[in-house]
Amino acid sequence: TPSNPSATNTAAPAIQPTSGTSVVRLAYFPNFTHATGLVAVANGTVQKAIGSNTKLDVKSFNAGPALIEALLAGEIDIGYVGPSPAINGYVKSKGSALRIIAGASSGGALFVVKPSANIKSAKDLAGKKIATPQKGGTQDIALRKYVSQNGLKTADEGGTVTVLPTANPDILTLFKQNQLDGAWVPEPWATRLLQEAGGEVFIDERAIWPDGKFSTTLIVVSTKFLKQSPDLVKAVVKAHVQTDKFVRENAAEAKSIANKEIERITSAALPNVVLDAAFRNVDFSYDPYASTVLVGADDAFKLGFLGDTQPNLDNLFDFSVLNEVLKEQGLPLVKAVVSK
Amino acid sequence: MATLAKNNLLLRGLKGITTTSNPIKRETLYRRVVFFSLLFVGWELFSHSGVWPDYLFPGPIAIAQSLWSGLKKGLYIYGTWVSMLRLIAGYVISLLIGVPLGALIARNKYFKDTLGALVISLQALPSVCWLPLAILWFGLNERAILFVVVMGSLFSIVLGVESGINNTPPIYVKAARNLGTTGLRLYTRVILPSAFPIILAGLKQGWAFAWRSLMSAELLYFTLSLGNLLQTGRDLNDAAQVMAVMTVIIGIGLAFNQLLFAPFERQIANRWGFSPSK
Amino acid sequence: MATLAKNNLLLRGLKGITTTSNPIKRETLYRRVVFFSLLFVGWELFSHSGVWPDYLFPGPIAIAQSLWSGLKKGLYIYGTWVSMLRLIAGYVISLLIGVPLGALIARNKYFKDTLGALVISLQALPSVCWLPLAILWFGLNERAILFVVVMGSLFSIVLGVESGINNTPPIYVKAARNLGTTGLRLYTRVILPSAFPIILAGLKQGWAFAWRSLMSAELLYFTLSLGNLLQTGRDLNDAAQVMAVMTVIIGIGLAFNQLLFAPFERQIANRWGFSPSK
Amino acid sequence: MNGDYALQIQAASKVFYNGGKAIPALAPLDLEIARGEFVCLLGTSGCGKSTLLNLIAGLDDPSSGSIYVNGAPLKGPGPDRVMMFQEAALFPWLTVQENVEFGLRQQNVAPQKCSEIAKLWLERVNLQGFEKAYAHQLSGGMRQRVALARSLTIDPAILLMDEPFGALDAMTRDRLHIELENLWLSTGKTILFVTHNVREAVALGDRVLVFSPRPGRVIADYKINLPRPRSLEDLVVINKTAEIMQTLRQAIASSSVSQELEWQL
Amino acid sequence: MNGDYALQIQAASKVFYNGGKAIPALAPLDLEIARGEFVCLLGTSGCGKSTLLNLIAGLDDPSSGSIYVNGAPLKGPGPDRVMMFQEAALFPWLTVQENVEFGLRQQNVAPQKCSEIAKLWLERVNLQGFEKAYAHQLSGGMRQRVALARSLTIDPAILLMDEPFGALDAMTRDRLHIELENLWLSTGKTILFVTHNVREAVALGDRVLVFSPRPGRVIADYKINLPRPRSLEDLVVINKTAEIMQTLRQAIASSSVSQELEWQL
Ligand SMILES: Nc1ncnc2c1ncn2[C@@H]1O[C@H](COP(=O)(O)OP(=O)(O)OP(=O)(O)O)[C@@H](O)[C@H]1O
Ligand SMILES: Nc1ncnc2c1ncn2[C@@H]1O[C@H](COP(=O)(O)OP(=O)(O)OP(=O)(O)O)[C@@H](O)[C@H]1O
Ligand SMILES: [Mg+2]
Ligand SMILES: [Mg+2]
Repeated sequence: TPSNPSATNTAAPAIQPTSGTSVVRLAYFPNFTHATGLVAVANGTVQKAIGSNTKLDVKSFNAGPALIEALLAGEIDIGYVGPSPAINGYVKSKGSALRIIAGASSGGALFVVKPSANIKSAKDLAGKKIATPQKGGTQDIALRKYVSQNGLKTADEGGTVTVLPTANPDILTLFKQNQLDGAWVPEPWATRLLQEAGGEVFIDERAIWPDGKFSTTLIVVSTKFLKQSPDLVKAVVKAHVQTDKFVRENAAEAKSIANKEIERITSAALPNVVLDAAFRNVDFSYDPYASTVLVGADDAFKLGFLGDTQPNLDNLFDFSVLNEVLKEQGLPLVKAVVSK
Repeated sequence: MATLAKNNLLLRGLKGITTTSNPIKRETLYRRVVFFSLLFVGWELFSHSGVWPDYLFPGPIAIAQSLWSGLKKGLYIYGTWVSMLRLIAGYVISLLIGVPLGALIARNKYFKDTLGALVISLQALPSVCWLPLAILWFGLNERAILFVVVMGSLFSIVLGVESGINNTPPIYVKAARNLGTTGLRLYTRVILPSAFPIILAGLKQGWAFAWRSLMSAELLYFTLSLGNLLQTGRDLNDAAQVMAVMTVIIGIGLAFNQLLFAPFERQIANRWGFSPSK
Repeated sequence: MATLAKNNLLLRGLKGITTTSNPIKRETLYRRVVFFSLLFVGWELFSHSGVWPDYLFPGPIAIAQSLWSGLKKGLYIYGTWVSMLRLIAGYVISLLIGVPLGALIARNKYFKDTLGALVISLQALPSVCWLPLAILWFGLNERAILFVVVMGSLFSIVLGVESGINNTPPIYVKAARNLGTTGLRLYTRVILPSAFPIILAGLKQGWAFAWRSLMSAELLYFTLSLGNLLQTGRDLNDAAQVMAVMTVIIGIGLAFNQLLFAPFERQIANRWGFSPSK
Repeated sequence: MNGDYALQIQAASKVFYNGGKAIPALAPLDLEIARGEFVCLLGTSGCGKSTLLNLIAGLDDPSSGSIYVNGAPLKGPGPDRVMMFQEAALFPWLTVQENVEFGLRQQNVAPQKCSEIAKLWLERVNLQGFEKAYAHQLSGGMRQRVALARSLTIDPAILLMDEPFGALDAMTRDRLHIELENLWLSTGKTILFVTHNVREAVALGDRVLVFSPRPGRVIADYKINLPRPRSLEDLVVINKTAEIMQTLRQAIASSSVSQELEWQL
Repeated sequence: MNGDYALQIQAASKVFYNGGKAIPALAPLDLEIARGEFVCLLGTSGCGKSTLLNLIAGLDDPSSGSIYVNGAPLKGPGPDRVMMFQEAALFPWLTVQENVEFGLRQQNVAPQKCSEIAKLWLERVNLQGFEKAYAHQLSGGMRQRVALARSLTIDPAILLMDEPFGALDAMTRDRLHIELENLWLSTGKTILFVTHNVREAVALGDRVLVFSPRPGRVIADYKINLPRPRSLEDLVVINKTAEIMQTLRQAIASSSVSQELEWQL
């Protein structure tokens, strides 16, 4: 009965702290797109990988910017975070503060509409009110790009599609009150809109990316930590890759472990119906889908969300550790992508 | 005869005790019970009326259920405990800094012209402005949370103390200096006591804003606390949980008001002779 | 002789004008300039010292650049304009509700025992508690934002008015009733004017908290406004933008203090004879 | 009740509570004051004079007993009974002029008229030139004079004056005695006048009431039938004064006894 | 400066500003007061008596001129010169007992001792039983007596008393006159005593200063060489009183002129 990944893994060698570093400060969200991280910590995989001499200090955050803020302030070494906060942190520190070293999940964003709004094709969006969770956020950019690709304009640009950035919980309320025609939101909100507010799927975002894969959660590491303690970084990545496998192979169990962790941290678990449905819309992978990260950054910049000058993302990714681990495990390597 | 006199003394003694140690008059209590009962019943009925869906506007019973299930799991008790400790620590720090600072600003024109002008503007800054600085200066720990709480309540206290002192009738200061009071004692023995009725209002404001800031500060990172329970409730769009936390905050507010501020207010009314004239 | 007397009169007249219409004394101005210059220079130097990375703790120059680029794009001017309108509208509504409510609570024991007990607790509720209710009650529009602003500042004003009135020396009320003042006039002609010095402190607090709530309320949905500029700055980890918005808030706070509150404070000091004794 | 009396006080008493301790300020008191009478009240410090005036003004409720004004039971304060407080109680947010106008404004008198009447009274109390001053800019005696002007402007039927000339020098006081007497003679107001100056009481009053030490009771009621105008220096005034002083002395002598009493109540 | 004098005042004046208008309260004033002198100040209402006492107490700065205390230039307030204010100025947050103890506590006298001294003085002003009362629970005269006790407990070398007995009845006043005179005789304090009661001034003072109306100047300086103890009823006292009244009357007569003056300054 292989239940515990730490029991199944192949004798992870304990790492002796090299240069005085005896603590790894890891951060994630109590959110199931971060399930790999949640499970890796809950099962003790990470602790085992870094060895008993090294302390694992885990902090949970509510949102990407706060996590990145803590990382920039030197309070976090490794974090699970979405692509756009990661890019922001990289750009703000002029490429000095962090590196993306692996992926964690993909997918998990849906464009949900009200049946009564009669949105059958892109043209039907004209005159409609569509919500996104945050101006300049991943879904916001996706929506704006989708609108302009289909020959429409947003109200901001003088067009007919009203894009209404507002917080996820408020989107649900407004949806229930029929004040919105649609919303492009991440999980589990998409599922809640479907289940609780009678929405229907207009677009699963996976459908508009090549291979249906696009980066949702990444692992970032502070450059300082990467330089000082590459062994510890490697240990964590190793634990991550192991757990990634476990999550994909034992979906049901991973789901329940992740949900217990979410409950432990936030005091509220997701209802099983929501969890099950939402889980189906997310894919877990150690692959960061680097090219989609860059496309997202490019879109953001074109829409005016990343400053006045095209950011230089040359050193955003550092997959050397990941590939080292993958090689050891005999898994396919990920390709480093160079930004255009 | 002697016994009678003694009895009378005893009776008077008891009367003295009841007036001072039973601070809420029965009348007041009665009024409160009636008021809050009516409020709750009306609210419960309304929540079922269907004007607003009850998952968005739950009634007291739904809120109580949410509260009860949280209590059973120990969430609210532990979360309240954690938050209360932070609140009290932050509030006390604010007091320790705010009272002298307010006194300085009120009595020293250099401070008034410089710091004084800043205070009202700094007070206007939302807690979220202090979060990044808190992490930077203190790291991800309790001190950062306390810092944000202090930033939220400090300026209210400073402003209250300043206004209290500015409104001190100068005759008291004159009388005291004339009786030989100087330096620090002028503050501790005269200016602050004389300004106390107004300062108290500032302290009440500070208390309220310590709460507000605490709720933001606890979002720095997840720990079981009222701030996180509130945020979770909001993140899940769980109106009953949001309102359950609100209830806890309101309950603690009422209790502290009753235990901390109301006795002082009664004392002031007694000493100064303030009383709502008929 | 007549000319001389006339000149004297003129001189005195001018003196009168200068004392009233030139509210900031040169000395004060000088002190402020020195204080803030030192503050800025120290800060700028520190931000380059490398103790904290400059992208987390930018100096005044970086902040000014961010502000300037935002100004050029019109972001700050338009955002400030939108936010100011909301702030003023919300504040005025709070005043219109808060002043009578505070007066009622202070003077009527039924209200005091019931509503009065609620106010300090409601004041402790963070704006985020009001956001869901605002959407529910008003939908996504300006009224929802105003509601949150009002909820943020109302209770400060109520508390200030209540405390002002509670601290009114009863002799003034007696004197007025005795001279035939009754009903509403007792409030408008006696109680409120007499409580005004303390009420003003409550109004200042209310002003500060109207700001704080506005910054939360503007996150209800995205419109170009200071609240959103602040949030965007935070979402993008753009410390310079966060601080630029802080600067705007502080600047507006200083200006309003100078234009709105300081003249009243001077007037009160003149009339009541409050003055920092030497 | 008899409408001929401006005031009828029936067994009115007042007990204050200081913590749990009862402090009887006024013993049950019966008193009838005819319309147009000028009554002076004398008594030791703390004997309840101000308390009585407060009750009559309707600013405080008696602990027992009742009070009738012109035959009707007293219902709260009203501009027919104006009190001039022992402390001046000027409104600090109003100028001297505005303070004096205050009562008239409350009665919706035209602003022009208010200002005229106020000016007139400010002249009578010799404060011209201080119209725009605030209370804190006045001396103690000046404040008292403003308070005097403020209560006289509204021309009440009953005037309750609590040591109105206490802070004034002899000359100013003389002048105001004359003003007050003239006012009373020409308008027939009922005046209750508390003073510590026995000669002043004799010189001004139709009737002088002497109070016992706390709790106050009327222990002597003198009719003063001397011709007017009287001067403080008149021999008859001085003699009457001596007689009343005697009563007061005796009252004080027994005061220690009455102070014991309070602890039993 | 000459250390024999308790107080030397050289060309001290005080001008207040009311908006733009200058109000001269004290004309430049020269005055020398010997150690142990009992000086009474008389003058019309608003002539600057309280202002002068404030300057001497160090609570306000003269607009010009200087003041020396025991030969040394005056530097702010100090417990060697205690002022008893015209308004009682009791601290509302303290009980009567605590108010009276206040000055002693400031001088770090042992609490036990403070309490004893306070009790003693409260008895002397006849307020035993009110130790635990607050100011608002006292009558006007009682407040004044508490203020008196409060300033006397700290045993200052110079006592500045601003109408200390203004709100007291004749009997209480008599008793306190005797107390004050005994205190003065036994301790040799220097006392400046403002009053509107000319007979009181004559009965108590070694010296009586008469002030002109505002701006105040000393227009008469009487030495009172009558034997002590004096009574208010002594014929010599009454005669001296009449003489001084005459001066005051004349001063008032010219007051309208001086009031014109102010507008020119
Ligand atoms: N609010 C109060 N609470 C308690 N006791 C009070 C209150 N007001 C007055 N007293 C007491 O009532 C008594 C009478 O006071 P009142 O002011 O009537 O005296 P009075 O005759 O006017 O004296 P004075 O001549 O000194 O003004 C005093 O002993 C005083 O202590
Ligand atoms: N703070 C002030 N601002 C302006 N004018 C003032 C101030 N204080 C006192 N005055 C003026 O100074 C003059 C003298 O006042 P002061 O109080 O010394 O008089 P006084 O002799 O004590 O009179 P009284 O016998 O009435 O107490 C008055 O005309 C008064 O108006
Ligand atoms: Mg009295
Ligand atoms: Mg005076």
